[in-house]
This record gives sequence, C-alpha cells and structure tokens, in this order.
Amino acid sequence: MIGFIASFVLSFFAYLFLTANQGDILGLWSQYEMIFAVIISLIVAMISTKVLFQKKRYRLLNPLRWVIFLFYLIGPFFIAMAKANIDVAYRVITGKINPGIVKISPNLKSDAAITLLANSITLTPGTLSVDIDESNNDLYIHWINVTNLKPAIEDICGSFPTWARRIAE
Amino acid sequence: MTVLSIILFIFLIIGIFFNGLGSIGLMRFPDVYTRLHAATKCTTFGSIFTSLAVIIFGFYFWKVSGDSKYGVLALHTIVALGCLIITNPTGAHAIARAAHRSGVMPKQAVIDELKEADLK
Amino acid sequence: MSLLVSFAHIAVLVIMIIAAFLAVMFKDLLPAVIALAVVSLLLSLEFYLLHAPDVAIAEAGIGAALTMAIYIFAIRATRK
Amino acid sequence: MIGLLETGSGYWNAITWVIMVIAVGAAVIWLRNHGEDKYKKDTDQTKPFLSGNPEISKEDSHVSASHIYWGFTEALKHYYQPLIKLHTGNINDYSGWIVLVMAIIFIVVGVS
Amino acid sequence: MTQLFNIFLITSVLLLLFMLISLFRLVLGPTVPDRVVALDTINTLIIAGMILFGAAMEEVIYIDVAIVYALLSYIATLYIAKHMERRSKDK
Amino acid sequence: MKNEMSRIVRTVTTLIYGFIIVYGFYVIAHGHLTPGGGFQGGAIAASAFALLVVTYGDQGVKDFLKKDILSLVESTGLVLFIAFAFFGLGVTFFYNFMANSGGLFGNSAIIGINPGDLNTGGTIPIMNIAVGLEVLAALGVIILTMSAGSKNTKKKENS
Amino acid sequence: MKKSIFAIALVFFVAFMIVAAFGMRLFGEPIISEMDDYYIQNAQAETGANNVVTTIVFDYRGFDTLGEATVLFTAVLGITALFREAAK
Amino acid sequence: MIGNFPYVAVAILIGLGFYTLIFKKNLIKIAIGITLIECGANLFLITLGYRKGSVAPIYTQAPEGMNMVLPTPQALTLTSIVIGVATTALILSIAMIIYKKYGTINTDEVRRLKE
Amino acid sequence: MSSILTHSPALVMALPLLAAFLTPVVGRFNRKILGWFISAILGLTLGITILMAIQILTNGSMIYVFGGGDAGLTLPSGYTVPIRIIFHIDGMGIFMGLITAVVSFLAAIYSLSFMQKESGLEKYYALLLLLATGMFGMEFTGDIFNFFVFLEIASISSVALIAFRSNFSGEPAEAGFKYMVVSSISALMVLFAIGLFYGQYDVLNMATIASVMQFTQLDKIALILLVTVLSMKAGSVPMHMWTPDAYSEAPAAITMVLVAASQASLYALFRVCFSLYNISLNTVTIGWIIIILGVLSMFIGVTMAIIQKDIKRLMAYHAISQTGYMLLGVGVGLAVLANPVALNSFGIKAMEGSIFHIMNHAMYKGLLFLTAGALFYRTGTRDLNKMGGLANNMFYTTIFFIIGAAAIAGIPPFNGFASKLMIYESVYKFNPLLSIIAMLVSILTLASFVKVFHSAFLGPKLEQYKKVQEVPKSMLFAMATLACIIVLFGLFPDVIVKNLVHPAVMALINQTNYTATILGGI
Repeated sequence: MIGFIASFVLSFFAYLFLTANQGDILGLWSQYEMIFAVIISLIVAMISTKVLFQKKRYRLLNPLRWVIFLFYLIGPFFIAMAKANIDVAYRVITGKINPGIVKISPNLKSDAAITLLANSITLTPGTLSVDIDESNNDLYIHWINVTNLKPAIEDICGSFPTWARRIAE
Repeated sequence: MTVLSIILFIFLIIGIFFNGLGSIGLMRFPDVYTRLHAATKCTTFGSIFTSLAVIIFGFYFWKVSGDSKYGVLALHTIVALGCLIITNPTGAHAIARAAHRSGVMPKQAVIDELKEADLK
Repeated sequence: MSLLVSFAHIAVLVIMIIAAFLAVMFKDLLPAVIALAVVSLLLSLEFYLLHAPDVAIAEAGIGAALTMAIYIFAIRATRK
Repeated sequence: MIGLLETGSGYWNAITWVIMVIAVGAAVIWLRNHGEDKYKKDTDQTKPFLSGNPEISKEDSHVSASHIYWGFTEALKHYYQPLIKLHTGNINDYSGWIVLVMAIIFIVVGVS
Repeated sequence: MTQLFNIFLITSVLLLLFMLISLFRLVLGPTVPDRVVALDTINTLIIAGMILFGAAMEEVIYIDVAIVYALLSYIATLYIAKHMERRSKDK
Repeated sequence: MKNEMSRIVRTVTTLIYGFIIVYGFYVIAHGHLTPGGGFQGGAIAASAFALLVVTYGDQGVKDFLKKDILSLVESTGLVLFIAFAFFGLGVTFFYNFMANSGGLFGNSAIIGINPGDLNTGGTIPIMNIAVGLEVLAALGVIILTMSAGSKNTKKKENS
Repeated sequence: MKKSIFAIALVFFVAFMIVAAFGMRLFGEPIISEMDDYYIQNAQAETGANNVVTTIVFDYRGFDTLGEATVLFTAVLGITALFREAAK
Repeated sequence: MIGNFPYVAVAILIGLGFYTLIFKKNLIKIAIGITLIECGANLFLITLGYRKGSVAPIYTQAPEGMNMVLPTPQALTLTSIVIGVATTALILSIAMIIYKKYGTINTDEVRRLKE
Repeated sequence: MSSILTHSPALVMALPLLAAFLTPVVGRFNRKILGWFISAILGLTLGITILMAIQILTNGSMIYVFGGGDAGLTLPSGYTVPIRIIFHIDGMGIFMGLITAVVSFLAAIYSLSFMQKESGLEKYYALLLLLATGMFGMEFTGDIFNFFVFLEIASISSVALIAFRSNFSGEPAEAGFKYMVVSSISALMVLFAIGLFYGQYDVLNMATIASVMQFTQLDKIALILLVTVLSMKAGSVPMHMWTPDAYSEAPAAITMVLVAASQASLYALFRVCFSLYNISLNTVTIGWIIIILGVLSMFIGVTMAIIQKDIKRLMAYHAISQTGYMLLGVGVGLAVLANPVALNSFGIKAMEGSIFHIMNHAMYKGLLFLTAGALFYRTGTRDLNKMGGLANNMFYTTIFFIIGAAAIAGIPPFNGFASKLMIYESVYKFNPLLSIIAMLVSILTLASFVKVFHSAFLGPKLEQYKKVQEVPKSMLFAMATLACIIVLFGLFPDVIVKNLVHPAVMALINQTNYTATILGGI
C-alpha cells in the first residue's frame, strides 16, 4: 500500500513536471490537467508499483536523501566529472594510456547505492564499471591509467562511497 | 554582446569541444573499453553543457518575456538531460559487461582481474 | 540560416545512406541490425528537420526500441 | 427471350442447348435400346483380351497421376525443362522477377 | 535574438559532423561492441542536436522527441548487450 | 542460469520504467496539443514493456505483465475506438459529435497560436486514448509472444 | 546468368527512379496545396484541436486510422496464431 | 544548394532495399531490405510535405508569423510507419517459425515449394 | 430503413470489424457459438451488400463521406477538392463486393466443420473477418491512400491465414513468408505511387486525381509501378510464383477467399487503368502490355498445371491461367479504348466477357478448392498419386467436382462457357491469334481436369480409403450453394450480363461519370 501511494505521488509529480504550462493553478496548470494527472497516475501506479518496489524497501522515499542527492549532483560529482573530462581530453590528445581491470569492494548493501556508485564511477576520472559480483557487490572497474595493481577505494572513486551510503543506505 | 550571449557562447563552446573530443576519442583509442571511456564521458559531459545553454536561455527568456513557452523549453530540456544522465552510464556498463563476457579482452592491459574472477 | 539548414539536410541524408549501405553489406546480422538502428535514428532526425515532430516521435518510439527488440528476438531464435 | 446472350458476333442460349442435348440424348438412348444385345454377362465376351496375357488386377491397372500425360510432357520436353528451371521457389527470384518486369515496362513505355 | 538562434544552429550542425566521425567507427569497428559504442555515441549526439535544433527553431514542443530518444535509446543498447552475453554463453 | 541483466541495470530499470509509462501517457493525453498521439504514446509505453522483458527475462517478467490482460486491453481499445466512430452515426460514421459542444472535451480552441487547453478536440482525445491503449497492448503482446517464441525455437530444431 | 539479368534490371529501375527524382517539383516548394491549406485554416475551428496532424489522423482521415489500428490488430492475431500450441 | 537531393536519397534507399531483396540469401536480411524500402517511402512522403521556411503544423506555442508545412503527408506517414512495424513483426515471426521447422534461414534451402 | 441504406457503406465495413475485435473476447467465453456468430455476421454483411447492390443498380453510384456533416456532401463550400475519405461505390465496385460477400460467407460456413479440429479458432475467424473487410475496403474506397491501408489489411490477414497451419509443418510458413515479401513490395510501391500523385496534385481522392491529371513523366512512372505490382498481386506470369505456394498451403476455405482477394487486386488494376488514367496515356501500349501478361499467364499457367501432382497446386496454376483470360479481355478493351468504333463493336463485349469471367472464376474455382479441401479433410493428403477411387464413397463431392471442372473447362451449359465464348468471339475480331491461344488453353484445362478426375475419383477402391465417408453437412452446404450459382449462371447468363456486368463495364469505361459523381457538375 505504501508502495502504491508512493508510486502514485511520484508519477503525479512527474506528470505535473512534464505538463507545466499556463493555467489557473499556480499559474502553471489548468484543472483538467490535474484531473488527468490523477487518473494517469492511478493507472501508472497500478502498472508500476510491483516493479518499482519489488523488494518492499521504502527507505529512498525520504525527501532529505533527495536533497543530499541534489547537493551531491551539483557539488562533488560535477567537479569530479569536469576533472574526468579534462583527463580524458588529455589522453585523447596524447594517446597515453595504461589500462587494466581492477576490483574494488565498496561494501555497499542496497541496490540503489551500488547503482549510484557505479554510475558515478562511469562518469568520473578514468574509470568505467565493467561488471558486478552479484553476491557481495564487488565492482570490477576498467581503469584507464593503472597506477596501483591493488588499489584502495580512495584511489579510484574518492569520496563517492560515503556519499552513496549517505544518500541511499 | 550581452552577458547572456557570452555565457551561452562559452557553454556551447565547451559542449562542442567535449562532444568532438568524444568522437575523436572513439576513433583514436585502441579497444572497446577505452573507447567507451571517451564516448560515454565526453559526449555526456558535452551534452550536459549544450543542454545547460538551452536551459539558461529558456529560463532567462521566461523571466524576461513571461511567455510560458520558454519555461516549457527549459523544463523539458531538464527532463531530457536527466534521462540522459541516468541512462548513458548504465548503457556503457551494459556494453562493457557484454563485451567482456563475449570474449573481447582489453588491449595493452596491465591487469585483468575480471578474467580470473569467473562470475556466473 | 537556410544555408545551414540545407547543409544539415545533406549531412543527415548522406550519413543515412552510408548507414543503409552498411546495413545491406554487413555479413553478420547483428552489425547489420545496428546499422539499421542508425538508419532509423537518422530518419527520425530527418523527419525532425523537415518539421514533422509527430512522425519523428513515432519513428523514435518504434525504431529505437521495438524494431530493435523484434530483430534481436529473430536473430536469437535463428542463430546457428 | 430469356437466356439469350449476345456474345460479340453471335448468340448463345444455354436453355436451347440443354433442350437440344436432352433431345439428342433421348434419340441416342432410343436408338441404343433398339440395337441388338449380343453380350452376355459373366462370359468371356465381357473380359478384356490382352494378346493372351492374363488380366492384371484393378489396383495395378490404375494409372497414377504423375504418369497420366507422360507422352505429352515427354514430347514437350524442350519446353518444360527451362520452364521448370525458372520455377526455383527462391524468394530472391520472386522479387527479381518483379523488378525485371518493372524495368521492362519502364523501357517499353519510355520508348513508346 | 536571431543571433542566439544562429549560434544554436551552428552548434548542431557541428554535432552532425561529429556524428559522421563516429560513423567511421561503425564502419571500421572490428567487433560488435565497438559498433554498439558508435551507435550509443550517435544517439547521444543526436539527442544533444535535437535539443539545440529545437531551441534554434524556437519550437519548444520539439524537445519531446529528444526526451523520447533519451529514454528509449537505452533499451536498444540493452537488447544488443544481452544478446551478446547470451551468444557467448551458448558457445 | 538466471536470465536477467546485472544489478545496476535492474535498478535503473525500476527507476525509469515508471517514468517511461508516465511519459507515454503524457504523449497520449496531449496528442491534440503537442506532437504525439495514440500511436506514439502507445509505442513509448510498449517500449517500457520491452525494457522489462530485456531486464528480467521472459520468465521474470511474468510477475509484472500478463498476456491475457494485455489482449483484453487491446480489444477494449479497439472497441472503444470503433464505438466512438459509431456514436457519430447520427450524422456520419466518424463524425466528431463532441467538438465545440461545451461538454467533455468540448471547449472550442482559441484560433491562432496559443498554449493550448486540454479540454478541447471533441472525440479526438478519446480516440487518442483508445488507440493508445490498443497500440500499447498490441505491441506488448507482440514483444511477449516473440520473446517466448524465440526461446522455444532451439529445442525443436531440425524437426 | 539470371543474376546478371536481375542486376541490369535493378540498375535500370534505380536509374528511372533517379530520373523521377529530378523530375519532381523542387524540394520544399509545393505548387498546389489546396487540401492542406484547408486543413491548416479550418482544423482549429472545426474540431477544436491545436495539432493539425492529429486532427487529420483522427478526424478528417479517421477511417484510415481505424484501418491502421486494424492492421496492428491483424498482425498481433497472426503472430499469436503462429506461436500457438499445436492441437491436442 | 540542396536541389532535389532528398528525392535522390529516396531513390537510393529504395534501390538498396531491392538489392537486398534480390541478392541477399538470408531471410532476416530480406526483412531488413523491406524495412529499408519502407524508410524510403516514408521519407519520400514527408519530403513532399516540406515547405521552406515554415514550422510544424501545430498551433501550440508555435513561433509567430510563419507558414506551416503540409500536414497530410505526416498523417499518412504515421499510418505507414505503424503498418510497417506490424509487417516487420509478422515477417520476422514467420522467419522464426521457418527456422524452427526447417533448421535454416538460407533462401537457397527454404524452397520446398517449387515447380 | 432509408437511414440504414444511407449508412450501408459504413455498416458493411464496420460490422465485420466490430465482430473481429470482439471475437477474441467471445472466443474466450464460448468456443462453440463462435463459428455461428461469425457466419451470422458475414450473412448480415451479405444482406447489406445485396441491399446496396439493388440501390446502386437502380439509382446509380453511391457516395459516403466519412465524418462529414452530410454523407453525400463531398466538397466543402468554396473548395474544389474533397478533404475527407470518400467511399465511392459504382457498378464495378458493387459487382466485386457481391463476390466478396458471397465467398467470405460461404468460407465461414465451410469452416464450421472443416476447421473444427484446429486450435486457435478465434484467431482464425477473426482473421477471416478481417480479410473480408480488407477486400470490401479495396473495392469500395474512392480514396487512394485508403486503398493502400485496406490492401495491407488484406495482405497481412491473408499471410496470417496462409501460415495458420504452420504448427504441423514448415511449408505453410514458407508460403506465408513468400507471400508476405511480395505483398510488402507491392504495398510499398503503391505507397510510392501515392506519393507521386500527392506531390504533384495535392489530392488523394481518385476521382479528383483523374480530373486534374496532366500526364507528366511522373504519372507514367506511377502508372507503371501500379500496373506491375497490382498485376503481380493478381498473379500474372512471370510474377506468379507466389500463387501456387500460397494457394496450396492455405486451408481450403481460405484459398477460396484468396482467389477473391487476388481478384480484388485485379479490380484495382482495372480501376487504375480505366478510372484513373483512361484514354489519355498510351492506352494502346498499356493495353498490349496487359494482353501480353494475360496471354503468358494463360499459357504458362495451364502448361504448368498439367504436370502438377498436388491437387491444390494444380488448381492454383489454373487460377493463374484463368486470370490470364480476364487480363486478356480487359486488355483488349483498354487497347481499343481510344477508338470508339472498335470499342463499340467488340471492346465492350470483350470487357463484359472478362468481367463476367471474374465472377464465374470466383465461383467455380472456389467450388474446386472446396472439393479439394473435402478430399483433404477425408484422406489427409493432397498428393494425387496417393488418391483414387473416391467416387465410390463421396458421391456429392464427386458431383460438385464434375460441375466445377466442367465450368472451368468451358463446357456448356455451365457459366465458364458463356464468359469464355464472349471472350473468344470478341477477341477474335481484335486479333485472331489471341483467340486461338485462348481456345487451346481451354482444351488443355479440360485435359488437366480429366487427369484430376481420373486419379482422384475414378479407379478401384483403395485399401486405406475403405472407411472414407461423405463430408459433413456444412461443407456440403457451401459447395452446393456454389454449384447452384454456377448452374444458374450457366443457364441464364444474359440476366447477369445485362443487370450486373454491363453496368460494371460502363462504370469502368465512363470516366467523366466517375469524376462527376465526386466533383459535381457536367
């Protein structure tokens, strides 16, 4: 039931975000838009609750986590990404690479956290998550410039695991 | 040249630069994984900047002219950008994993721990 | 402005023809289907440039995911 | 008159034809009944005479379908062989023929 | 005003050129994953290009097409990736 | 062997699945205002089903999608579509009897360029929804059937 | 032999197509547009929808759309019939 | 500058499609050929509707004071695209069934029906 | 009543469609009444079609504007082109519509017993309804894009029906694939031709295109594309190879409908040549092209038929050969279209003959395929070599086969003779050689049916067919209806020719009438 309401609210806001335009309500939506939003959100909630909350974990519904996520996205993540791109630019131009696939154990439990970490890794300096060990969430990472054959987590992803833990666990 | 156009200009230049770098990296690098580095990171980053230019443009004109269509432009661009940021690295991960499992090994690799790992 | 648009048309069409040529010429089926996806992608972009967003969405929705999916199903079912 | 069909240069009436057929048939039957019936059943008269050979059984004497026009197809061998060769059953050829006919008609119409 | 639109247009035409460069990877790519990477790159470039074209033509409703691509191109990639995994497993 | 993709892909799928369907319904509902309509929205929503099929495999997807329900939805959409065509039979087949009538979807559009109002278009939005349901369900059935069929193939080879 | 004939025919066919392409009116300059002008001018007033394409698809040429939905339905029927289980 | 190049592109696409149909010996390749011809036909229709310096035929938040492109071909193409996907799905399903029964998808061997 | 009559063109399309959409639902609840439900719907459709036929033959063409403010109002005020889809049913259209209605109704009746053992029946019946709808649409529509849509519906549903039996063996799937490829090509070329028309004149209504046509180079190309692909769909040599495959692998009832479907394509070909282009564009050349296609079809079809061993394949080749007759007659009519003297002296007669032949062919070829299906139903094989002696057990089937064979071979007094005689005599005036070839083909037809009759029905009782019985009643009913129609048409051909065929021919020839119905004036 929590899942149904949560997916209803989520799809309701997603729909409203898409349809923001002129209208009476807050100057952005008209009343028909609202009615439609409710109907469509009900349908979508019926379809997608099972998928969205298949493990019945509702920890991510806390809005505080979202605020932290936004902050993370704009702050550390964006800076790391900019660095990554300058790094790749350097490598594209010079062609100096020293690649390899290494393994790290971030010790994250939840799916969302590991996904966030993996995607962050993919978008940041010289690293690309290739595979994941489903049993203990170890990540196998393609590192474009291997400096250390048994790297520590900080070498590769900096402070990301802490952020991921804070946001999604 | 207003401030706005200068900002847009800078953003677009950055976007173009990184997008171009992505394509060139796609050509220059030796194997799939390194190419994925170039393609995913650079094109995503470049697209973020070009889209940011459009978003800033949209918000600015929304505020100036009050015409809701510029607001819609900005909001929808945000949606597109969000989808891009979520899906692109995941797609790259899927390709890398599939490539490794289908037997495409990284060239010039100093270490390959995945090869020994033997995941199911 | 119109010169640039014409240039965009030509570029898109040329890329599309090259991709179609590849789709025909690749021996393996999977690369051929990938090239077909590129053709569909560029066709959608061309529709977009020709001011037909309705059709572009249809081509995007069908060409990006569904056509790909059914081709992959067929290839998987008919592999040696 | 009902049943009278104009066929370009003449006329055709099925009902008259049926009446004619019935009349002629009646006449034939009438003539046949007036003939002399010398045949007697279950004697040698009704048995076929195959140059003295024994009569083969009915099952064996039934000519199967692929042998019926053997002589005809044999005589027209030079016509049939290329014709059968054209019917390859290959889907590429099907589309090829379409394009070929299209091209020929293009040329014919273009010339004329 | 029109100057701004022209900037967007020039940028998007440049993106088309990069697309042409990426296409060479599709032609050359020795393995299937290389080609998929090319497809992915072209996808991203097209999404960026569509957004820019939409802004350049001052037509806000055109952005919807870009959203569709951003959402759906991922599915095609997944299908190919899964097929490649499967194929290797069967051998 | 589990027939599903890696954990990262699965998580992203759960996130994006709902949004694709919301977007599909947005395209359907705003078909008479923005680019899109029944086919496009239906195709987008059906792509979401394709996404589920690819991530969870055709066994895992059985928990979320039922082919029977989909084919029922398909028939419903088509019957709804042809029914609204029939309702116009007082004048002609396919007559748009709801346009400009003031009722449901009956507001008149402002002539010229405007941001648009959802409550216009007469039977058009309803037909959009009907076609959207039909296309969504039809493409979903196609995906599910072909996915199941592609798996069976190998067993009976060379029969 | 047969293949070369088909190849020549294909070349002729494409050549005619290209001739036709050059015989078309110029790209982007329709000469007559009476029907489409009707749609553009009257669609909003007659049906109350803003999107002219949707207006054509669902109102002016709604019957085509019915046929086209039917095609999809037919294809679904055909595919499910093809993959059905054999009779007991 | 552009001339009638889009129409030429259409002709080339259709020619490539027919080439695939005639010379490629794989049933799935044949399906690809049909898809290519269909792309050509769709592109042709949309190209016919283009009017230089116009915008899409949608009144919602369009730029002011511009012509609109012809809407009819877009409606037609929508129809033809959905028909195309139905055709492709059916043709590929039949190819799958053929492989199931015959064990091959080479056109030289898929010809039990001949003469 | 009058409102039903006004809306009958819409009803005739919408009823089978609605039933088809409901069929999966109905089939889930009750599988037994399914067949009767479909038969009732198709019977109703037949009734409406007959009503329409009476209306059209007494009052002239019928117009239905979909979605317009008035069903008869074609043009919006102040504009010279129609903007909505228009159904435009004239004598020729309703002629074909009657054939379609009769054939699909009988196919449904026949399937009641014939398909009993199959699974997936609700899909079968829904597809049958959709095929009928597609054919109706092709015949009634006055809008060229609408024609394309219905062509696709007819093709896709026929493909699905041809491949319906593929759960037993691979051959039906192969035939379906071949048919699908060629029909996709034809549909796409039709679409391309539509694009050519649209690009020049910006209209989609056929009558309007005909009235504004300027016969440019592009119109020629469109004509060529249309003529080629439509004659291919009708099954003319050398593009006929799909025909035997498709006809022989489909279930028998469907084969009968497929014959009618390919004749709908033939109808479209005539419509394009006569109504769309008429006299102005190279009628002699196009006429001769059609004649040559026809003669080739006649001759190669029949000679290939003689050597076949599969009974349905043999009949399929005969279908090709009979299509040749129709092409020949109409080709002669087209070749002399610009010459009023010749047209009046023999052109109209030739066309009447060949259009009468369309109906006759649908009837007797339907009957023959149904008898072949009856044989297959009881013996389980289509191979003539394995049959024999069936006349002992299947009396009625034998009678019906004799009637059908006599009709196709042109033996008086059956209907095939009447139409063939008309073709011979009028074509003889045009070119004696063609007429002689036609007669020769007729003789060869008779010869090959003697072969079928001999090997399937005559001969001693075979061991494996000792227990064979007569087929069930619904199958007999369908065959008996067709046989009655054949005999009646054979006995009173003049009634049909005068009341049905002549208006159809006149509707084809008279282009000004066709355009004036839509555009008004004149």
